[in-house]
Amino acid sequence: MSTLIDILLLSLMGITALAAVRMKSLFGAVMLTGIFSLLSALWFLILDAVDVSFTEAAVGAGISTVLMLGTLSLTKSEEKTSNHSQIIPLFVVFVTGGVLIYGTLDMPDFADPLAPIHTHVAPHYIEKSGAEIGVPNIVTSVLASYRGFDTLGEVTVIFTAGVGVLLLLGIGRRREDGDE
Amino acid sequence: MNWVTHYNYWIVILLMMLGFYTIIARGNLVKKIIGLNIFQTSVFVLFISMGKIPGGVAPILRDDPTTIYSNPLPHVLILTAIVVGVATTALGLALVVRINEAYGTIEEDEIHEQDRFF
Amino acid sequence: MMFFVTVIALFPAMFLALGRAIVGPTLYDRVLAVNSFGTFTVLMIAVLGFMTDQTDFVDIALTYALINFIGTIAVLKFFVVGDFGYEEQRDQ
Amino acid sequence: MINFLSWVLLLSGCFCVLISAIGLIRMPDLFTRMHAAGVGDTLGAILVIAGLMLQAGPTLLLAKLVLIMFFLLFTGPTACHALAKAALAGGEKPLLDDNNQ
Repeated sequence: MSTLIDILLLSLMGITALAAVRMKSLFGAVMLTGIFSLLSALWFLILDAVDVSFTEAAVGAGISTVLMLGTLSLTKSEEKTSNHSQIIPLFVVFVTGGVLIYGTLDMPDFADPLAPIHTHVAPHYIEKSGAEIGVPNIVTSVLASYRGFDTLGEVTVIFTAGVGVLLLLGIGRRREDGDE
Repeated sequence: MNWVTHYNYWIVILLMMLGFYTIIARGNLVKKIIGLNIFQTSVFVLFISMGKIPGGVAPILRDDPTTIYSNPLPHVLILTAIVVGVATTALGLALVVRINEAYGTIEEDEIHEQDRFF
Repeated sequence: MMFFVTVIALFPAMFLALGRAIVGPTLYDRVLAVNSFGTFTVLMIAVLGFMTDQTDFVDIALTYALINFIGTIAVLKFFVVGDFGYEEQRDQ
Repeated sequence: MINFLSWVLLLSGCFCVLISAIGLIRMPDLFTRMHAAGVGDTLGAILVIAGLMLQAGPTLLLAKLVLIMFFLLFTGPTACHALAKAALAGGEKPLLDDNNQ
């Protein structure tokens, strides 16, 4: 029953991505990226990843779309047709895709409860984290306690990116204004 | 193996191919970043779909001891990846804005054309 | 069963809204399609929560409804003003 | 009885949502599409949420569903109105009947 929902949703995602890639108007492509984020958030929700879905909706559909629209307001909004040969990129892409499809033949089935990913580390977190950390949400306890240094690294990455954006846009712009 | 149990992998590969093609074949820089986003999302979908257990519920502890929870580890990894991904997008878009200020265009061909004279 | 029927009935609506977002022709058509699509997503999340007996999903549907509205208004402001209003502040 | 009412509300909600989506794709110009999408979406969303409210029973869940319903009830028409205003300001003209011009 839920297989039908999965297949319909994944097909919608594929169609949206295809349309976003083919769209010449960059505004239209950004709008379709927003729809794509909503769809992927919906798919994460179906797969029980509540926190991921929440983040994807706020970050993907919200912040990314606004950032891209802001960029478009400062640059051009129409894509020019490229006159390059498309054969080499298509060849590379199809070879990569073919290799990956060959790789999926060995992968465990979708939602297989005996897949290796479910047997190794996760049972420990599911059984013990309630007693060890005391937070009902397992994702929170792993993110903030068991893997706290990973999150610290993540914060460092975001800080670096923020500094980069400020250096690229904020400070240079202000100095130009001061000179004029 | 039949096509229903591997359909998610095929959509992941389709998304990956679309994003990869956009990154290497399209000249427009904003389009390249859109391709990068699609590529990223394909990886997210791959990870999250591996964590699903049939009949499982979201990994938030309940009083009932017989509850089956989905695997929380991919959720943690992807939560980090999404936030890092938006930082990357913001940095890339800032670079696009600066390139547009310096060259007056966001098409790769025209940027190469102008670079040839220096 | 009734929730399943509702979810399946929402899919054609999503396909049609996606079609309008792809075809265009104006930017406003696309914004309208995205807005409708967001509403369908909110409904689908709420119904899915009831279908799988995880009623926490309703919280997420609430967030989505707000994000969708704010996103639409932000995009429209962008179309009318041409930016998000920083230029005016700098001029003053 | 409650189940039957919920079925009726959910199905009529789906019907409205589907009609609004068909209007979105079939109508000839922007403003008629906006009419179809704005009206149909809001009514359909409210009917579906009302159907869910009957299933929720008097709990905290009901309060959340009421909140969602109110948000959709207010934001749908507001977004549509803002869209129409932006489209008019952006130079889109409604399609008029030739005889009236």
